[in-house]
Amino acid sequence: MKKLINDPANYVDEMLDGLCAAHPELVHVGNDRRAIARSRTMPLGKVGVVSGGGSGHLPLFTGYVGEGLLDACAIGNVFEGPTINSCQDAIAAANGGAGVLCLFGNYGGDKMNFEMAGEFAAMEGIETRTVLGTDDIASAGPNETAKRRGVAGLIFAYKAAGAKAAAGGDLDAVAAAAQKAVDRTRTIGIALSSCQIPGAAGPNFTIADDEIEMGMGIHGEPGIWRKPIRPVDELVDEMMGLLLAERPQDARRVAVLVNSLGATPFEELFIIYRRVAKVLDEAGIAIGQRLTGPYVTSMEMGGASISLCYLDEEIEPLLAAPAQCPFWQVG
Amino acid sequence: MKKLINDPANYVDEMLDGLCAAHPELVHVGNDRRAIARSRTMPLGKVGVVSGGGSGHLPLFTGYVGEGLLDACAIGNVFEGPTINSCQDAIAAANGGAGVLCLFGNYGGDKMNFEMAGEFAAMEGIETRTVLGTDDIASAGPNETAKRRGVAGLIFAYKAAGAKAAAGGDLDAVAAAAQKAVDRTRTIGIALSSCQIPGAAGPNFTIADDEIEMGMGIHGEPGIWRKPIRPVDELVDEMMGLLLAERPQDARRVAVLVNSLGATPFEELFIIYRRVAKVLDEAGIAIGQRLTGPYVTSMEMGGASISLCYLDEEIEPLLAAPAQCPFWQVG
Amino acid sequence: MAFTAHDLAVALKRANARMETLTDELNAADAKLGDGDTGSMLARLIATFAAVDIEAQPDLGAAFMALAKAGAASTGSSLGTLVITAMMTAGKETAGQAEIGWDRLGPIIGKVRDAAMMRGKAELGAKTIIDGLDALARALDRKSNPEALAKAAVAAMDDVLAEFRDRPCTMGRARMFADRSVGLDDPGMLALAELVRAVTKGAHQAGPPS
Amino acid sequence: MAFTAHDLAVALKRANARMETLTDELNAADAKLGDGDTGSMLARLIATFAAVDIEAQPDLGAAFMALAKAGAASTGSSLGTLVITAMMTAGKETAGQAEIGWDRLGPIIGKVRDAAMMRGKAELGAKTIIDGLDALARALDRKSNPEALAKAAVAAMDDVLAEFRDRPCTMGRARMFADRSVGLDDPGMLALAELVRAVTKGAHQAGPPS
Ligand SMILES: Nc1ncnc2c1ncn2[C@@H]1O[C@H](COP(=O)(O)OP(=O)(O)O)[C@@H](O)[C@H]1O
Ligand SMILES: Nc1ncnc2c1ncn2[C@@H]1O[C@H](COP(=O)(O)OP(=O)(O)O)[C@@H](O)[C@H]1O
Ligand SMILES: [Mg+2]
Ligand SMILES: [Mg+2]
Ligand SMILES: [Mg+2]
Ligand SMILES: [Mg+2]
Repeated sequence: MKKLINDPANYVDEMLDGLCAAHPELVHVGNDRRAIARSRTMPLGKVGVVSGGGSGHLPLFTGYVGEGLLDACAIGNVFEGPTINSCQDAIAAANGGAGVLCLFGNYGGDKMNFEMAGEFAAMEGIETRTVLGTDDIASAGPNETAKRRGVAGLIFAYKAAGAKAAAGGDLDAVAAAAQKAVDRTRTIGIALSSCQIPGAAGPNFTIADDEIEMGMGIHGEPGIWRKPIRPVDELVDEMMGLLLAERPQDARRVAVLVNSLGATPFEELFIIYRRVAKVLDEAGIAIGQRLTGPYVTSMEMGGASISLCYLDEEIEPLLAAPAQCPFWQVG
Repeated sequence: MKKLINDPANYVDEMLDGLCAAHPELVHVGNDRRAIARSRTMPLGKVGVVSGGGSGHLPLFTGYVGEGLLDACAIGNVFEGPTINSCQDAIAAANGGAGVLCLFGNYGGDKMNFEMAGEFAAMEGIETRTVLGTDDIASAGPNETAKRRGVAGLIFAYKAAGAKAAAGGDLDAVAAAAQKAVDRTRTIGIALSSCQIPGAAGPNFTIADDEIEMGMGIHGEPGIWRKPIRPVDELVDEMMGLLLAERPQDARRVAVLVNSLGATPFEELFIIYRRVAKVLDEAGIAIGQRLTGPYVTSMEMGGASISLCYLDEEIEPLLAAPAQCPFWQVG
Repeated sequence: MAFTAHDLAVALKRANARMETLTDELNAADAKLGDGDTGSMLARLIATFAAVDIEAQPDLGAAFMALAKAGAASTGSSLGTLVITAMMTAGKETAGQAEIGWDRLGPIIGKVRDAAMMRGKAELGAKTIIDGLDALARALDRKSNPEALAKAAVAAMDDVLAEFRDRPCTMGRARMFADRSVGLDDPGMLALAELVRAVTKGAHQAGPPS
Repeated sequence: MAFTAHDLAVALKRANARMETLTDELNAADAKLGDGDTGSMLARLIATFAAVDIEAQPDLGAAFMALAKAGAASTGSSLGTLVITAMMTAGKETAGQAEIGWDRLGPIIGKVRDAAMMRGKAELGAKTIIDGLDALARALDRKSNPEALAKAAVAAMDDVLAEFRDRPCTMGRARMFADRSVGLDDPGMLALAELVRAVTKGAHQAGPPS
């Protein structure tokens, strides 16, 4: 797979340098240059919201650092969790004296490193809470949601937590908002083509020219089935069926994210969005917020995911509150 | 090439339906449903700014309809100019009684159809002007810039014209601002992999697994050379050399657009941006505005382009003026 | 014997059938220096024409205008727009007439050439479909026998392709690659030649359309 | 005769050399149900270890801690973090000691296993590297002859891979595909086994490291 890069060993550092150069509102923090924060200093008394994860998913994770979203973010090598140092750096940058929420995807390395960093933070008197993104319904059944992977829907939790923190919520309230957003968000993805980790000998997976995989993870982890490609309306209907099967009882309104995994163009996302809106309409569910674009990617992977965040009176205003980061502006 | 689509014959219509559904601030105008305008009615006395072109380039062209940008847009089949009817519909929607600027890329079909539509508009008492995007330096030499293709840099002209019109400029002033932005903008692109027109038997072009093409057009038109891929810093240096060789004498500041042609991920764009910023710094040119992302694409084509808009006291504030469309927010 | 809307419909049907194989050939020719869509676009446009019910149209001019209108709603590509311009021109030339003498074909194609030059801001010799139209108009001029017309048309197409093949193209997308266009057929001219062959070949086989 | 920082350095060099071919094997094993990076990550981590100058380190505990520190700055992957945890644990166990008797290897690996279980919130039997560490700790227990240790370690690795191959995995990324993991080696356990083989094979060839 061809890439416009230099030495793969410098991929992440050069990417972060470019991100900060292109968006001067973001700065490096810490000594290992693998944590990003807002260039304005952390407001005293505000709860910090941090995230972290492996590289290769831009705009996730670092791209969501901004007003009303994340205060800081730790970033690892491609598809590897951030190091303990980076997690510590991010937590320190987001410390305004009111505690820090660590909000990230349900992956082993990320969990271990944030946990260790949280232990160090505690020694320094910084209180932390952890909320894990677990929105990928393809990765485990509805009765073991705690096992699920975190994928594109994580950004709804960012938004909810960021808005709650901006509104002056305390650490418990911010964590509760994030957890509620996670609990009310479901995602399923479909993959068409693979990506390759810079420097790797080959692509992360192979898939036939006429095949797609339903439910594949954002690192190429296996999904539910692999079959010949079909008209996208049929695929959307199947995906929406799975998402709606798990809707909460009170589901009346949703926020929708139709997300490109990387190579899938806007044109196809809008064709998908059109069908998603139709299915929701038929199900009697109104759309409160609409996002269509590359929000959580796997480098050049081809495919798309659909996320639904079931809104209630608490979550909807949090998602609608003003926010501003390089890749997402609200209000 | 796999695509998440239905019947290729419905590709453009379904895409536009989805675009308008996902962005309710955009609406269809006209009878053939191939023109898009802002849902709020055209302000009386404001110069209209319209564009148009083939489908397959989102966010271009329709995605730039919005506050401080385009008032309306005509859209054709994939890689085909808009029909004369669509051009007429767009011009009619953008008519606030103060004339309409038609601002689009230098392509044969687009020119003929906008010209005919302009003739019809004149019969209805709507005055029009035409400004053509001609920023692709790979497509003709510096002494025949009028022959050049219009590519990603067109969006700087949108922004300048949109801001001038929003500020109350008359038709001549709006056209002059657009023309100046075009005259001061240069783009060069590099292609890694092809795209395929929905329903076509095969990809638009083929390129070897280790090859890239410098200067390729956004429809796969041939470029300057095809060679084995090299470290991206070397490629950026060569591209920047070509762009800077044509800088105006008064060039002190630029707006930069590092654009994905579709499949090239943000990570690589930032690695490119980093090097672009370094080259500009060494050339003593300051950066006044930074854009990095998929702004003008060719569906799933792999590759990137670099655009420089050489700023002056008139253009810089126009580019910095507030604007708001589905894919670009300023201020 | 004269040319009617029925003859036009038959010609369109033949052209439409020919597109089945011609589409990919033209796309490939356009992909060399252009955007690779000449064939797909033309296939769609001719299918649109073929679907217009002109058979029973008593006014030939109205038949051409109906084609122009349907075409204008279906594409805005350069070649497509020139073809639509051609239909409009032919429509004006034949307005109010139920049929025209075969000898009018040459002069009408000459008018089409002129209109296309105006619309495309193109000159003769730029190696485009316009040079093909010019050759066709000249070959048909002053001929009125359908078989002779067919023969002359095919010969003119062979000749004009050969004449231009090794010349550079200076209009359309390929204009930027004038040097590289040497040795290649222009996709628009090739399209015209192949469709003239298809339409007239049918004519030979089935005898001149009645 | 005892185990020193020099022996550790030699083992790391052998492991580092083995990664040249092992990287792709482990990536492929991880790609089946995971994200396909076990090999690349481990190659980078072990290269980082091998680049740390511990040869001359008089304190074995400090040597391990230096490795942990370098590793902690280089990866945050699950397996990487467990390996770093292992280095920290070994560092604590050997703090202030210039050398340890070979008989301490078994108990120290037992401590490493326990620490990794805590860190990874994993249980025995989940088919992860932890089951490999458990087998290794038990095999080395109460042995002090380097050759006997090497032999026992390799046999334990063969056995534990075979024992778990047809069992389901319930930790790590593959946990969602417990059924599908039956018949496949766990990438982390496979990595441990292959590296044990590589390190001890060197030991056989060159005689026990002095
Ligand atoms: N300005 C022009 N004048 C005359 N003929 C033209 C002009 N532009 C294009 N053509 C003809 O159209 C053909 C290209 O058609 P097509 O591929 O459909 O257009 P596009 O460039 O819009 O994709 C060329 O081969 C040429 O014969
Ligand atoms: N929580 C855990 N407890 C124990 N071992 C684990 C755990 N998570 C992962 N592993 C081990 O790590 C291996 C995967 O390593 P690696 O591919 O580097 O991690 P990642 O999943 O972060 O890409 C697994 O095969 C397993 O042996
Ligand atoms: Mg990983
Ligand atoms: Mg075209
Ligand atoms: Mg073409
Ligand atoms: Mg892995």
